[in-house]
Amino acid sequence: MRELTYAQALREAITEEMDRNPNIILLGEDIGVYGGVFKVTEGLLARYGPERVRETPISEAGFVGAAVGLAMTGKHPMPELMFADFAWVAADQIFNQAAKMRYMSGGRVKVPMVIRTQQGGGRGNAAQHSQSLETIFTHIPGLKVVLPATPYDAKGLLKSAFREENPIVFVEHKLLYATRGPVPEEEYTIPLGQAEIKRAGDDVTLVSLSRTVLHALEAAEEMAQEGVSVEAIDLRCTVPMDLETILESVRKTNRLVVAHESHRRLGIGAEIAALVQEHAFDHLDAPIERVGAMDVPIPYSQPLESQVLPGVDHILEAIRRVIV
Amino acid sequence: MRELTYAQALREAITEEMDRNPNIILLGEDIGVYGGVFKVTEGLLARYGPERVRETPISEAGFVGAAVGLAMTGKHPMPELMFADFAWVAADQIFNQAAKMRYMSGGRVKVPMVIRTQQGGGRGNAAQHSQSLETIFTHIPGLKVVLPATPYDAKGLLKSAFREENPIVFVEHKLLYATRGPVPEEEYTIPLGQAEIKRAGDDVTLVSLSRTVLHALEAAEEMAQEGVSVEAIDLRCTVPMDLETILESVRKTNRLVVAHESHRRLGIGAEIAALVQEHAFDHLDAPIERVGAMDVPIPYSQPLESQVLPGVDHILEAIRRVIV
Amino acid sequence: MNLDKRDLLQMYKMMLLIRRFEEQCVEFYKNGEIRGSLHPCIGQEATAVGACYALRKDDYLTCTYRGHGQALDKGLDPKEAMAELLGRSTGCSKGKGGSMHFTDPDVGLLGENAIVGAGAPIAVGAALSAQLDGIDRVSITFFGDGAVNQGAFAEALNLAAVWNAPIIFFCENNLYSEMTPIADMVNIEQLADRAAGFGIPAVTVDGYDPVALYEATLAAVDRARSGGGPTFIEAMTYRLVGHMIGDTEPYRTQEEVAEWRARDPIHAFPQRLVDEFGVSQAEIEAAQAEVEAQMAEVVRFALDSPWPSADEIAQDIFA
Amino acid sequence: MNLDKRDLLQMYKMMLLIRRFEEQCVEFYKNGEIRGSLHPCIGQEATAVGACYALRKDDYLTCTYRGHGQALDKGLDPKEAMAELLGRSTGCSKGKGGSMHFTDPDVGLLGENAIVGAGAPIAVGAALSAQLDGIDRVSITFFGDGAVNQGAFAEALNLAAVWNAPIIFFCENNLYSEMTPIADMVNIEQLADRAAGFGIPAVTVDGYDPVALYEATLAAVDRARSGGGPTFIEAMTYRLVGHMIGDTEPYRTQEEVAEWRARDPIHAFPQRLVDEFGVSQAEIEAAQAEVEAQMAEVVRFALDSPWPSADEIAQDIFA
Ligand SMILES: Cc1ncc(C[n+]2csc(CCOP(=O)(O)OP(=O)(O)O)c2C)c(N)n1
Ligand SMILES: Cc1ncc(C[n+]2csc(CCOP(=O)(O)OP(=O)(O)O)c2C)c(N)n1
Ligand SMILES: [Mg+2]
Ligand SMILES: [Mg+2]
Repeated sequence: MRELTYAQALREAITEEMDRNPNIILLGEDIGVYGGVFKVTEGLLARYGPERVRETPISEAGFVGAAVGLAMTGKHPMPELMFADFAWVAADQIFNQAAKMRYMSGGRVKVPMVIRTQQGGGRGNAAQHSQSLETIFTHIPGLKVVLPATPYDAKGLLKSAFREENPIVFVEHKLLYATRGPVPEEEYTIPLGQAEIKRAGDDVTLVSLSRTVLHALEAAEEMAQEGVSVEAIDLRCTVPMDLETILESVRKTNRLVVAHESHRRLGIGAEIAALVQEHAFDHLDAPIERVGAMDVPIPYSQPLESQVLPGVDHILEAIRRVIV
Repeated sequence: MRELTYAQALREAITEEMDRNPNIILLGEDIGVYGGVFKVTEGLLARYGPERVRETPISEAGFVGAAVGLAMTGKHPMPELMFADFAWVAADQIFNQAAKMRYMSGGRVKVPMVIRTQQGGGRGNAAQHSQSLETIFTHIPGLKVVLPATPYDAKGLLKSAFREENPIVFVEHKLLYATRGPVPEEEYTIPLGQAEIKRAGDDVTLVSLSRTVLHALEAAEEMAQEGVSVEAIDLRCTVPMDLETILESVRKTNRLVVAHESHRRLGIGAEIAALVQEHAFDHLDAPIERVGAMDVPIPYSQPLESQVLPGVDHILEAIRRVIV
Repeated sequence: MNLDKRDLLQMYKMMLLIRRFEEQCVEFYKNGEIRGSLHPCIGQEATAVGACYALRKDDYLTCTYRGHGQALDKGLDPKEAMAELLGRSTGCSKGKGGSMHFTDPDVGLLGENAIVGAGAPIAVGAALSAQLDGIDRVSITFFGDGAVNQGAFAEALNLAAVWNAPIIFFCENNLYSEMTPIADMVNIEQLADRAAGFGIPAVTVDGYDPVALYEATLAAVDRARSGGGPTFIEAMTYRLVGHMIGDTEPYRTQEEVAEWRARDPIHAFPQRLVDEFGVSQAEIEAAQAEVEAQMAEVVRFALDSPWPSADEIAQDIFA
Repeated sequence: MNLDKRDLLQMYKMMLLIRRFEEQCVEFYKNGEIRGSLHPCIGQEATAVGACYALRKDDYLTCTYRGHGQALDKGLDPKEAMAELLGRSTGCSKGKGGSMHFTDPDVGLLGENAIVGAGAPIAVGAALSAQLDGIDRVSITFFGDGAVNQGAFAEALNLAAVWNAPIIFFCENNLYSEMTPIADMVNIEQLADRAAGFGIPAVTVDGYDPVALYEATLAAVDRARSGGGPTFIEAMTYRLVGHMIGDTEPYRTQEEVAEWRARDPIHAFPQRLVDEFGVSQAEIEAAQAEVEAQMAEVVRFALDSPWPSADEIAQDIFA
């Protein structure tokens, strides 16, 4: 099969959906002439013109708010937050407006929009450009939250996000853009809310998402050398969350590790651990282990950052703890 | 002992600390002449003058940011967010600035400030004025987070908050201001990060915080009638969190219910459940139960709101589930 | 002036309906039928009516927790509005929104908003939507004096200017943001002065003169419809009641309130219609009677309406 | 003009140090010693030096990810700055902050900031702090053209105006916000025009003239020190390199860059010192040699510095 980068796969999804739905409008900083600082929207200005690929001032609250207004009046905007960290300056429009508008109106309005952003560390971008914020997006009701790990998933999930008439937060990872993977030429979509077993196994269930899936697969491979069979599940969405796939796996393996790059404290691992012990209490042979970033702001210096963020080693340690 | 309302207790704490520390400066909307919409700062303008009790424009990002600047230059500001929901418009200054500044500077600066706010539902204030946001404050490292349930705790914890040289989010509850309770005349403080067993018991551990503690105590009382002895722990702070007190109780009762008004999904109950199953796995005789607000924006209409928010009945149901 | 007698009477009737609606709300609030906080627009009816009379039904509108008047004038059914306030399932938002979140896309009402300043960027988006559709539809956003100091509001001004969006920023300057005089919270004479720095023309109008308000709004609407971009209108007005029910009003004097009350358009305007526009006293009284009858029906409808059922809780979150 | 020959030479030396420091950073970035994103201020040294020369060491400063120049000029030790960039424990922030978060309270540097606009309210708070202390200390905040459209920035302007805070809002208008021309992102001629609507006096200055920058800043500083409140200064400047390393610069022409490069103050200013102020070529060369020697030491210090140890991770979060 053809291989694309994660960035190319995203661009293909956007292009196909923009062709399909003239109401889709992109808004964001430097997304036009420059094609976005991660080049995801490269070429789209030329293809769709400045009305549909709209450069904005550095006004995230303003243009996310404008996207809410566009969405309520028949458009399907895709505002881009260049870094997820900037969600904080647009937070009122994301959490008080986009997420709640439909509910507050008793279903009178729809708010179809895709907030695209990217998050994560590993590049030395330091505390204000390295956060992983899916806990925030997930805790506040009203948003669907998608975090693809592979080019294939990125394309299929983004296309589905555009077919929704809901506010979606679509969270990429800055270190995934250059990764490559198979993406078929034919059209496909991936439903939101379906986890995927990226590697089947019997001894331990390992749930992860976004870039951490790559670490998880590496860890699974390494454990296989040691004779431990890890089932690696990619969560893909935190809202809606596919608890069933996790439970089914845990009922088989009786052991669970959850790994994510967001902070450990109240990371998505906390919710998964709480749910799994609730629904599969009698199936657990060991405490559920969580692997997440340490609970400090992300430091700049390489030796510090690499310890703060969860890597393959941290996951291996957790797996070893659950299988003793 | 003398009885005070929660609002009075807070006011006394502020007054005593302002008398003690001339660097304390209050900033907020309508906190002066009017004394705050919940009247917590009543009389303080007359007592301390407009330089220390500073009315602000409706610019939460601006004045929380100014508070960060004040804090970094030797003052000890107390910016007030009239409703916790407005944290979203000040979110960058809270989460990217106040929380991270000390760490990013390698400890070169201190950011001593107390962000006072109030949260919660139950009054029909609807989705944008009823949120409970401690998950957000707790997940992002760098803030200490305090949520007192009683007048006594409110005073003692607020005084401790002012003795810290760190950014603290001090979260009150709108339906607690009028509640009364004993508050001694003598000075006292309560250390941050110590949970309190508000009612001792043997059969079930029930952890809650803020206004939900009142529901928890009611539920404990009701269960006592049925012969079930509930140990009700008031968490009081989510950062630092007193896990030890919870674990000790669970090792005794072997059953745990966590109840809070924030949404159930990724509410503080998720973190507590994850930690307790990790640290007391073999002591648990039943799945940990979580009680939280339903995962929808808080609706206005009374019959809806009262079902969405956790009440005594919801807690009773959870207790009954863990003791079967 | 392109308002004839019929228009003026219609405007008066609307003002009166809003006043009576709000008075009814106060009553319902005091006896506990309405929950939360209530922010009546009593004293500010002229801005709602003067401005909205210059709009078409298909124009877009965002406003605030003090927006009952604008919502009604834009076409929200007062029965559905009152039912919403009573938390009933027949409410415009099925009881989920309440006083601060009236929404009715059928009349272009994209929501009141309980976050100061937040409605402005949303209205800019709606204006952009109309612009993209190539329709001469406009968008208007109402906000108080205090909102001009909220960051998102400034961002909205700039976006509208840069996009040449067909929008009217309508500031109801009632001198106070909650309990704080706006004069102490800005360093400019008029709030309209804020707009020039964003490249937006601005005007200050007497907020107690429905005709002047109509004319100023119409000029802005005409400009927006014809591609001339945004306008900022500042209407000097006054709320004759507290910020919310329960406000003890220590921040203003009885005299100040009395001065404005003496000019209360709810009395001054019908008098002017009689004095200057040849409206008869009988016509005024007929209008009043009509409003009373309508209000009786509104109250009955709301009180008779069913409560939402528990299974509605999980509905309306996702489409 | 109250700058003598010694001052001017000092300013030149500082400009050169900044240029060389930034060039060294580019080198270190390209060979992977510096991580993250790097936003050199190459071409904008005159604003840093012209403005900061008007400040006292005890004045407060916030700036941005492009703030190396201002930080150094304010007094941050270049050795500690470079060690920070290399992530070493001897860095001004022990390696925790990196390029975008230089902080040194000992010289009043309250932080660069990686969030556009966020430094402005913080600087207002510092100014208020000085005002409350009754000291004639001032605060200055540097920001780019793009920052004027960020809500928090507008809020900061208004707060400063209302509080009459001793602060200088210093806008480095380098024509682009990342890759977007600011001219397309506002509807006003000069960004200085934004200030009047907040009640703040403003001036636009040639950002390639260190002397004019110094004089404009000094006037603003004098006003602030004497209780005259805030000033907005817009300096028209240009970055002679990309927004960050890796910027392919499709948004501007070679000609435009060449035009500004021809005026590069790093060459024009020493020439002017010789032509107009009686500085000798030998003095210029001595300054250059001094900077080279200093830079060699800076680089050696940084490269020789130890890495932070893992147990430092948990430190510095709470006091
Ligand atoms: C972001 C935000 N901050 C604070 C509040 C609390 N609040 C509600 S109304 C109000 C005053 C608004 O004043 P103004 O804009 O003049 O409108 P008015 O009430 O006078 O119509 C405030 C501070 C809020 N709702 N949102
Ligand atoms: C709130 C926020 N939005 C977006 C960014 C991404 N970003 C970093 S620099 C920049 C451009 C800033 O332009 P300007 O203010 O002119 O400063 P310059 O880089 O030209 O010095 C942008 C958009 C950011 N850091 N913060
Ligand atoms: Mg007002
Ligand atoms: Mg710039």
